[in-house]
Amino acid sequence: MSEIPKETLLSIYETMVKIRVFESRVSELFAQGKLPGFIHLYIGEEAVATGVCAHLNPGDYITSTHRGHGHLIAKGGDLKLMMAELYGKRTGYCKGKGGSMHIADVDLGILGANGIVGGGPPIATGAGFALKYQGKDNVAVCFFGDGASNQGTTHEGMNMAAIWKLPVVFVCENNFYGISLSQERHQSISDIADRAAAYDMPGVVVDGNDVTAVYEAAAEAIKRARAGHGPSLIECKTYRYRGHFEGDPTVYRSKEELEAWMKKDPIPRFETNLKKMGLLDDARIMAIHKEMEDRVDEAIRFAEESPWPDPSELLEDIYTGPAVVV
Amino acid sequence: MSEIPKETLLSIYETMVKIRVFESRVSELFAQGKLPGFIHLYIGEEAVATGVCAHLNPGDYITSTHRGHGHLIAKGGDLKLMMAELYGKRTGYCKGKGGSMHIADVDLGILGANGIVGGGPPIATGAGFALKYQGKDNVAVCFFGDGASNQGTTHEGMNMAAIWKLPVVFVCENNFYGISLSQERHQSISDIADRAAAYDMPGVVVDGNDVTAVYEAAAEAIKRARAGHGPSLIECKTYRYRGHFEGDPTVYRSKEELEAWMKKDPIPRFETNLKKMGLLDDARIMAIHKEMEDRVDEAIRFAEESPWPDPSELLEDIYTGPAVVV
Amino acid sequence: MRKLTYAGALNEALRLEMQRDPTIFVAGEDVGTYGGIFGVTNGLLAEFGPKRVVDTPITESAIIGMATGAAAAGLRPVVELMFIDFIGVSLDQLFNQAAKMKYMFGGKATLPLVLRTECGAGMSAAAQHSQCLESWFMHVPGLKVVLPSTPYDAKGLLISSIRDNNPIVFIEHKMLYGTEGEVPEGEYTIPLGKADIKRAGTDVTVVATLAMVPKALAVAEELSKEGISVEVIDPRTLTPLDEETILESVKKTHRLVIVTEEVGHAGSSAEIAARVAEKAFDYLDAGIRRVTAPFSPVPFSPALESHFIPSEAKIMDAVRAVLGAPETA
Amino acid sequence: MRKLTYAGALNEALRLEMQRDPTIFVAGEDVGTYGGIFGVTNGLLAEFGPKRVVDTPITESAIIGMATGAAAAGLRPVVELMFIDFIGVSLDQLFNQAAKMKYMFGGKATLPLVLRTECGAGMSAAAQHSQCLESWFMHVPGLKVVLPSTPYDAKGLLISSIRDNNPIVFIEHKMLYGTEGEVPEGEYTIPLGKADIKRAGTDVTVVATLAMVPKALAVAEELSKEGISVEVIDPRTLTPLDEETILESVKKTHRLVIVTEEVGHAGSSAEIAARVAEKAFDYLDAGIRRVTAPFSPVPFSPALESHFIPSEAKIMDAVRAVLGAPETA
Ligand SMILES: Cc1ncc(C[n+]2csc(CCOP(=O)(O)OP(=O)(O)O)c2C)c(N)n1
Ligand SMILES: Cc1ncc(C[n+]2csc(CCOP(=O)(O)OP(=O)(O)O)c2C)c(N)n1
Ligand SMILES: [Mg+2]
Ligand SMILES: [Mg+2]
Repeated sequence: MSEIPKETLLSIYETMVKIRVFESRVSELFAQGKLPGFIHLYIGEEAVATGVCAHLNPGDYITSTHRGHGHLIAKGGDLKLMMAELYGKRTGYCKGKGGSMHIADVDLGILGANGIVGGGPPIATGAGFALKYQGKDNVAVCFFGDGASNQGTTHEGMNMAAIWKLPVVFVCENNFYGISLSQERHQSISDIADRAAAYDMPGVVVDGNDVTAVYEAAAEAIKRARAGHGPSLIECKTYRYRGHFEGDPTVYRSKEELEAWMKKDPIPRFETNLKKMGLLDDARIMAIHKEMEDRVDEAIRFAEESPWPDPSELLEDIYTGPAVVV
Repeated sequence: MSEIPKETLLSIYETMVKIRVFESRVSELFAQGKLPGFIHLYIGEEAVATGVCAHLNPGDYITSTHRGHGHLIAKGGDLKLMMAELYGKRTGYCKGKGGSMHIADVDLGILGANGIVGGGPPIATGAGFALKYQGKDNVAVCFFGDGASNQGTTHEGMNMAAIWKLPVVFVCENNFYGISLSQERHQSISDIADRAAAYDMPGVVVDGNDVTAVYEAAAEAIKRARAGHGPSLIECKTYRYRGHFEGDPTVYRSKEELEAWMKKDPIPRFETNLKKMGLLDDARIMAIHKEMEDRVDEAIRFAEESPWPDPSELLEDIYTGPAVVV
Repeated sequence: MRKLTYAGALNEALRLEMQRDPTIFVAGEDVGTYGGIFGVTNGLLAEFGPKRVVDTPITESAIIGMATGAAAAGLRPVVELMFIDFIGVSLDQLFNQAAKMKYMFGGKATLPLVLRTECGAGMSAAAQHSQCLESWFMHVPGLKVVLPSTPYDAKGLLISSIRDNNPIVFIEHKMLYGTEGEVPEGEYTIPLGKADIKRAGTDVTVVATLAMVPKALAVAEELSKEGISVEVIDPRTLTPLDEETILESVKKTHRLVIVTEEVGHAGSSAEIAARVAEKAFDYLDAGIRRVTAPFSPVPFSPALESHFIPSEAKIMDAVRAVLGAPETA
Repeated sequence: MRKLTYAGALNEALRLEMQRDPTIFVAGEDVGTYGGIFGVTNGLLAEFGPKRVVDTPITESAIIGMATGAAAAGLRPVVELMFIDFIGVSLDQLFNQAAKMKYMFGGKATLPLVLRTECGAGMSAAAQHSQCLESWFMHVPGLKVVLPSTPYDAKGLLISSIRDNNPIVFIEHKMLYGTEGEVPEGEYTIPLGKADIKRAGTDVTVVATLAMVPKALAVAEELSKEGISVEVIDPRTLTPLDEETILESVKKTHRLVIVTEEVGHAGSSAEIAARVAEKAFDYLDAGIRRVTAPFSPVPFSPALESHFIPSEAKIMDAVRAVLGAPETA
């Protein structure tokens, strides 16, 4: 941690707070009935996206999941465009056509949240293929869950990335549940990182609530990928505080389990460290929180004031080039 | 090997010869234009099916592959019904509707050859599920290739069998090629058995051209499955002498490679051992070969004399119960 | 009579059948502890235990393939595909394995397997959680395709499907789960392959499925005030398709409108139109109209989704059009 | 003019396009060393090297998903699905990812991706290697569906498909690979969405695709001897579907027969029939006939397969039937 530049540490902290504030407000907005559709929140898992994406630049790609807001924000996504999309407004990232599960910003290298569990690994592999083909030293990062680790597409993507030594970093966010099914009920191993051996790639387990640990593991894997040495698998053990989606009664887990994890909250933990290092004090913390609240307020205002998409837009954006009318 | 009963050893030998003779004749018949469709031959790999199926009874299930004749014969399939099916005759196993890639005998526990690479693992898992549900001590054996080991369905089937401790034995026939792609080009590991660790199941590598080694590894895995301790993975390293299918020019491999493997032919190897043990002599060997030739001759005669399916049968056997006319 | 929701009726069908036959088991993602994302399997785990109510990993190929193997080996699986949209990761096990096994094996396999799934737009669930894909399954010989529109039909058709000895795709509609209707207690079956005339009429035939049935009925009610008599037919199964009932109706009304929520291009509506255009052509007095979703992925925003889903106004216009009236939209 | 086989024409299209644009690459099972199971990619590895001609593992989801990611990141993948029947293990990456990405992302993605595949019966390849599944892809907004019936069309349509900026399913027919026809040297394109009138006629319109086109032409030739003038139209693309050309023809001939090798139920033939039954109803003098495979998995035995595939005799009968003649079969 001592080797991480101070600005990076601060920016990591800010990003985690940004995600937390954004998501907390989204949760409220959903409860108020302002946001349509399904919303899957990342609260509690912020260290993963933040620690990984701190290494990325716009030429690098990520593929995300149904639980994508954190990845998008960490990769530089615009809060206003995100919030407007959650509202279903025409000013949103996807003009209201995608919603929470499909937010993307291809210019920023964000190849989309994804509504299909295991949808991302083959696509990230393809982005990595293109980067290698183009002779770039960029990487593609694939976020996926413990549940997704069983999906056949994940296996296929890792195998392909491994044989061609593609610059792909597979980041498994093991939050111990796929909806209601706990990890011990959906797979017979406890460390998903062990599956890296099936592809002869490095696999490491990281405390996903320790952002510097994530940052360091990602540094290694990304360096390796940029150098042309192929993919890696990083398993980050973490936990989601909210239900699978907003509205989930979470009958499948105990209050005690949740509380135990909340004690390991990645944000206060990192805060404490930064304070010890003299990089943060209470005033600065308050200021950062305030700033993020303001930015999210602004995003909400932007979204609420934005127009709905016009029905005439329904049939736009399906094809590149002339519309295909049927 | 010393612990294997003599009758079993002899029956294993006979089965290997039976497969070899059957397949060699099929190859000739194909070259003569007598057999329609695709034919994938098992010649060179006989020790795998034979060593495994020697442990099975009709209450046990197998799922097979496109390269299925060996599995079917080893599991007790009827040569006449098989040959008639290869000819496309109505007396065949599938009334001429299935052909080489779909021969099945559900009563014998043969859930079919399969035209889809990776088609079998989920089905074998289901058969294992049923056996456990029904409280039986039978097992389901899933044969699949090195190429199929990369397919997502294989990963999913193994994961599911592992978590529920189903009585399934996964037998990977690593013949080092999936059509033209060599193993080192389709996966970055050399021992597929290593992938068992991804499901916390035992995984062993066996010389697939040594039928007693296969027999012994299968004994262990099947015992474990019957006892309710869950699935295993056995990787058998072997080689196919013929092209991927009959007619394949095999531009992707060298004559030297083939010749080196032919020196390790499972049948003469086993023959030598049985001779040393005094269980076989040249006269008996000749007699067994003669018997198998006769049986295959008889099967060919049966097939050739059998009638073609009648066009009226085209629309039968699609549904159980009343036909669904559309 | 007692009323139940569509979800409740399905739940009751599952319970009754599982009580009757111990070889029936239910499996799928979150069907146990959670009781099903839409609550259809609620309470089954408590009543039947984890052997028969099985939470699976998120591996749809393994789920359907497992059901196929289990059915071939003597059980009667009722497995859930959480959203029909997920079929893309698992279609092979259904269409190349389960559906064709009997035929490929020369008749010597029986696959009593129900794949319950759920379709449709209306929840702003966006492009990967809102599709109607029934026509894909229709196109597969060996499968039956069932799609109930009422709680009564849901229960009777599910019981019939579970008792059928073929692989069946049983398609529910997410916006119907909460709808209520009269449902008899105890078991009853509805033959697969028998359409239901939801409302008799003489001037126009409207064939509708799933969530379009209540809309078609509302339009029929509205038009009856103008003296227009609309016959509304719900095929209830697409394979087998009860073409007789549809043809009889068209022979009487001479006019046909087909209403489905799916994208029209190569949809089930096309098949129904094609059948009538071949077999009742001489009785038709007007071209056949289809009212379907436009050729677009399902949009997220309610502002767009409401225009994606066929509306009563569009159905009304189509009915007027086949009656020769000028359209409004 | 110089003659080429259908496979040779496709091969030439790939070569010319790869020479022109270095962002084009070819990937798939056995496309490199082997040159493609049906020889279509023969010689490409030698000419363009392993970077651009990529043999893949047997993981179709990864193949299509890789192409999707690579296309989104700026390349132009042309990937091969060895048999269309294998789509079941990989459909999600095509229909939920590639096809919908642009729309879901609000227009901000371009996916120039060609999925070449091969379909059809006639080789006794049985139920899992002989299907025609074009209607599944038609039903997916965001995809274009191309299916050439001649060497000339194969080359021109493949070049157009590679240059198109959308995900395209390019469906070849295995029994056409060896057929010969005139093919110009050098590059030329054929617009996607333009049907071709393969033979002009005035009495009946026959719409046919893929391997049914030569059969329809043979029937047209035969009937011309009796003074019956058959117009044969090959749509060449099903999405976009050139309904104008078909409607114009029907307005002239007043009679329509549709011939496809796929199973009829919910097939592409249904869509074409439905369009005409809606939009040219007043011009039709007879019910619309479809000639398709029966509702069955594809059987293995040549003795059955030959009855599964629509025959010239059946086409002939259907044409006579719409002309009002009694049928023979
Ligand atoms: C193919 C597919 N199957 C099932 C679902 C439904 N679903 C959405 S998220 C989810 C759980 C995913 O678990 P995990 O990968 O661990 O991610 P987490 O939600 O825990 O972040 C499921 C089952 C889906 N969207 N796609
Ligand atoms: C899903 C699918 N993809 C591709 C094929 C074409 N194919 C048939 S066999 C085969 C090679 C299989 O290799 P492997 O699993 O090693 O078995 P082997 O042929 O070596 O016995 C391929 C690619 C197929 N039948 N199914
Ligand atoms: Mg999880
Ligand atoms: Mg192999």
